[in-house]
Parts: sequence; structure tokens; C-alpha cells
Amino acid sequence: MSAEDGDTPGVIKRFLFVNRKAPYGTIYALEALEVVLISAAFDQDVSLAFLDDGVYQVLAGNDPSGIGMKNFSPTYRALDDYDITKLYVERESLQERGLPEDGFVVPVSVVSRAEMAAIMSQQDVVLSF
Amino acid sequence: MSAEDGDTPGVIKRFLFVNRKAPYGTIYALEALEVVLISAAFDQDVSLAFLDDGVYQVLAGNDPSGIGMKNFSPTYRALDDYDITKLYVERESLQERGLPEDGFVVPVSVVSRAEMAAIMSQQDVVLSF
Amino acid sequence: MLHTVNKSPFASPTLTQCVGHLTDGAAVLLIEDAVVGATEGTASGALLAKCLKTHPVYVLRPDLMARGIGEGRLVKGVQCVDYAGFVTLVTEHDAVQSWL
Amino acid sequence: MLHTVNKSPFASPTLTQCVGHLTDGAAVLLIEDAVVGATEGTASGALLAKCLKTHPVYVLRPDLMARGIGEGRLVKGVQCVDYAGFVTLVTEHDAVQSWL
Amino acid sequence: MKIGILVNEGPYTHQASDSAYQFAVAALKAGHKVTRVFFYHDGVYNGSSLTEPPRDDRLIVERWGKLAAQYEVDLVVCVAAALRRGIREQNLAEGFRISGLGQLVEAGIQNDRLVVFGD
Amino acid sequence: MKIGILVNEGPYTHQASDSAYQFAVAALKAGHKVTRVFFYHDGVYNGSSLTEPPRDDRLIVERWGKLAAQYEVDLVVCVAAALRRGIREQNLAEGFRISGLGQLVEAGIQNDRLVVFGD
Repeated sequence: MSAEDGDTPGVIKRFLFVNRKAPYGTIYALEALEVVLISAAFDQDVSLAFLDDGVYQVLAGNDPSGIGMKNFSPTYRALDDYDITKLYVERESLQERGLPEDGFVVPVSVVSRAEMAAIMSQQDVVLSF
Repeated sequence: MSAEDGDTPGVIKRFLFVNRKAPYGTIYALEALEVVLISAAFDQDVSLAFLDDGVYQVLAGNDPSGIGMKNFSPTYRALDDYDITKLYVERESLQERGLPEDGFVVPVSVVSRAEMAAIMSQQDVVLSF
Repeated sequence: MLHTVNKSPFASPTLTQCVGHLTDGAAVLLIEDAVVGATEGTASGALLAKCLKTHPVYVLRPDLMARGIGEGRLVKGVQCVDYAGFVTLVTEHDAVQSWL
Repeated sequence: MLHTVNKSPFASPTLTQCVGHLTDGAAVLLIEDAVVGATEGTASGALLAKCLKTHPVYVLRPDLMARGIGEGRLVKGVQCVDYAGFVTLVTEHDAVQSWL
Repeated sequence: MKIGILVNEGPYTHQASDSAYQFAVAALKAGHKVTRVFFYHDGVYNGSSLTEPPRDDRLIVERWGKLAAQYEVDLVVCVAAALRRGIREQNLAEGFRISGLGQLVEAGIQNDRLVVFGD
Repeated sequence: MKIGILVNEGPYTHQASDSAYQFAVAALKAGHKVTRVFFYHDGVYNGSSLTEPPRDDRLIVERWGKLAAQYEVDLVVCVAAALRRGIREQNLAEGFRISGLGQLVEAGIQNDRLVVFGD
């Protein structure tokens, strides 16, 4: 498929990709990222939400070499090249996990649960993995 | 395979099948039951533990016709024919789910968490699904 | 927004998280293993009773029947729907968020 | 008995249930997504700190590294092992119970 | 109304595929159009031509194919997810086609609703 | 010591197969015998000959086969679980064999330890 396939002129929808699972234990985080990258070709209004264990996806310092897997953290840094810059991380999820509000592999906006709820409510299409 | 394959004379191990997942939402309960039935042919000392959402597996009254699946509750009643009679249901799991200590599809022993822990500690082989 | 939850609240914090993210006009639909969470006398049932003051809560009846739970055991105010009702809920809300 | 847990305690009550079923001589090994539960300043960390008074708790280091968690952030007393250590734990206990 | 569906889990193991199917049938009966069902993650296993459940069980793969034929539903298996899991043209069931992730994004754009079923 | 392993999940989707593999390698290196790895539930997908992950990814199916050949590990895919999920002789990878659930019970009886990896 190419970007042209998806170019329905005039239609720009708000897409939210909801990430709630830890990386490496399952493949959802990696395959969700693959969809996000493809969505860039369709000129939509794309946002990514990281909450619950999804916050571990964007932490810096992952090293899965010991479990024989590839580190896919660098791919998050490629999102900026595709003009995907709305990455939201939920503050309450960080706090529950004893994590600080910095040390991410990409620039993210840390938002409250109420703000995250508002972001979710504004979407046209919500993709959960 | 036949019962003969597994007949290592003199070896009788304590097998515990641990069931912690609800039926129908996933296939684990059904496929675990298939292993239990096969284990009967090997003349081992078999016990079944139902705790957490596993307690829903042995409740009477399941009717999955509306979701197009087959009701496999009657299979639990067949266990008795194979001399598999040690079925333990954890009391605390029932209480947390607002369930009474009766109304099961087969005869079970309702045990406390401490008793369940003691049962688990006595096993040679623990199969979790 | 229609929010669907498919996991048992006894096995996952997903229902709690979903309820914590509801905004005006949102509704909750419990399907698959999540339906057990709507039973009275449970922590999740209490959570839903509170949620019902501001948001409608639905349970998919075929999934409830599959798990042997009678409608009479549900928290008061929770409404049962079949798959046709699921479809109606999807069309009546502007979008659907599945909490997986 | 060696008890292994592979789920994040933030996504599942499995670790709590496992700890509630330990008997004399039992040990706990956290693998896969469960390793995040051993970090200090969390509810699961506090649970494990209490558990450590009576039972050893281990974390699989390769899984910890994969999730970007430094050993310095673990609850004091939790021991890191690699896969060889996992094997040793399995052989040193009379049986293994995987909490899936 | 035009509806798209995403299925993230394989047949039999998780209820996701069953729920998606029952939902699709109800939507079609209500007069809506289910334009596409996209199979991602383990959902690609729904497109295997080799499944053979016990005789008294439902035929998940076949019934998707029949529904697609009857109502012109586009059943798309994600190529990347499928290759990783051993689903290719040679073991692809009737009624399914293999294509790229763009088809999922497109389903989000072109339908009035996108409903996700998974684990 | 003789060790048996049960794998309940498919390759790539869950870490279970990876963890089981790394554990098996470590056990063999320590001089133990891994007599059998039994694949049940979605674990049967580990025996698919058709998986093709991206070039820079690990080859889960192949490395099981190689390990089995090097150390004489019996890789058994459960027949009932496999039929339900579309794994048959025609798409069974090298090094694996299809057999009944009795092989799992037997692995529990005949080994000193049985270690389960799943979801």
C-alpha cells in the first residue's frame, strides 16, 4: 500500500493509539508501533497514549539483548520524522510504578488522568493493542 | 498414546492442575480439562485446584449457546468415572466474587487459602494453564 | 464514547482504569470475561454502582449466560443487551474505545 | 517449591496471589513482565519486602535489563539471577509452580 | 452505517474472534455495512486454511469466509504479522486476502466506526 | 537432572517461548538433560514451518529445531491443540513431531522437574 491509497481528500480523522501493555513480555507494543508508522502516510491527526504498563514502552535504557530480542526503542524516535509528535504519558501510571516524570526515549507530554480522559474523548478512531 | 506408555511401574507422582482463568473468554479451561482426562490413564495421584477466576469453571448453570460455544461443564462430571475426585475450590476466591459455597457442577471441596497453599506444597508436578 | 471492557476485574485492573477515564456522555459495556464484574456483593459491583450515577453501564447477555450468572445477581441499574444492542450502542456513540 | 510469576503486578493480581500461597521453604522468582514489580516505591515492592522476611525473592536479570530497570532500583534483599541461576533454583527446589 | 472491525487474537484461544463474528452478524442483520475485518497480531491465525476443530465445535475460519461471501465483507490478514506467524498464500483460507497495515488505517478513515476485539 | 518443559504460547506474541528456550539452553549448558519440550495451547504454533520474521529478528522455530538436533530434545506438538489451530504434518517444522497429550503427562512422570512457560 502507499500513501496515495489512503488519501481520501478532505478526510482528516483523529486517531488515538492506546498503549497499555509492557514491552517484550508480549509483542503488542512492537506491532502497535508498526501501525503508528504506517498511519503517518495517511495524513491523519495521530496521537499516542501511554498508560498503565504501556509507560514502560517509552522508558529509556531498555536492553533486551539478554533475552535475544531486538531493542525497538529507537523506532519511537523516528516518529518525529513522520510528524507524529503527540505522545501522552499518564502521570498516575508513572506514580503507581515508582517512575519519575523524565527519562523517556522520546519527548512526551506527561498528563494527568483527567487530561488523558479528555484526550480520549476527542478521538474519532481509537486503536487499542 | 495409550495408558501402557505411561505405566512406569511403581512411579506414582502427585499431579496438581491449577486453574485460575475463567471459562469461555479463553480456551485454557477447556484444554486443561483435556489434559486432566488423559492423566487419568496414567494412574497418578491427581488433584485439581480452582482459584481466582478459575472458580467460574465449576459453577453450575453455564449456557454458552448464545456465544456459539459448546458447554463443557458436563465433562467435569466425567472425572469421577476416572477416579479423579480431588477437586479443591478456594473459599477466598469465591468470597471475593460474591459466590456461595454451593452450586457447583461437580462435588468439590471448598478449602481456605492456607489449605490450598498446603495442597500446592505437597505436589510433585504442577501444571498451570 | 462507548467504552468496552472484556477482562474480569478480578484478574485485571482494566475496568477500574476504564471507569477512571469516563467523560460526559460516555457509556460502559462489559463483554466476555468482564461480565462477572457486574455481580452484586463484589468490589467491582460497588465501583459500577457508583459509576451508574453518571454513566450507563451495559452487560452483554450472551456472555453473562455463558458464565452461568443470572441477571438477578447483577448490580441494580446495569442493563443487559444482546449483540443487536451492542451494535446499537456502537452506532449511538460517536466512537468506540476497547480497553484490552 | 519454587514459584515463578511472569505478569506485571500492575496488570494482574497474580503476584499477590502467589505470595499468599507460600509455605515453608518456598521461593519466588519474577520473570518476564513481572520483574517490574520488584522496584522500590511501589505497592508490589512493599509486598515483596514483607515477603522477604520469610522467603527469598529472585528476579531474572535479563528480563530486568530488557525493561530498562537498573538493579539499584530494586527492593533491598531481592536477588538477581541469570538463566543459569534460574536453572539452579529449579534444581534446588523439589518442584516448580508457574503462576500464569 | 459503515463499520470496520479489528481482530487481534487467533481463533479458539481467545473469545475475541467469536465476539467480533457475533457482532458482525448482528450489525449486518441490522442493515449496517461491515466493509472490512482486519486481522492483526495473532488475529492472522483466523485466516489459516488448515484448522480442524473437533466435530461438535464451531468452524471459526469457515464461517468468516461464508459471511464475507454473503455480505461482501473484505477479510484482510496483515502481511507482516502473518509472515511472522506462518500464514501465507499457501495456507490462506478462502475468502481472506493478505495485505498491508495501510488497510487497517484506511478502515479507520473510511468507516463510520471501527470496533476492536482483542485480549 | 532430567527436565521437561511445557510451552503454552506461540512464538513472537508472548515471551513464553523465548523464556523456555533460554531456560532450556541454560539447563543443557549446566549439564542437565532436557528430555522433552511439549507444546500445548497456542504453543503448537512454535512448530509451524512457515514462519518468516523480519531479517533482524530471532528465528524461534528454527532455533528450537537446532537445539533439539544438537541435544536430542524431543519436541512434541499436541495433536488436538494443533489440529484446532491449523498445524499439521504438512506445515510442521523440522525437529518437531505431533503426538498426544499423554506425552505431556509422561514428561511429568519421567522427569525430575517439569517447568511451565505460558501467558
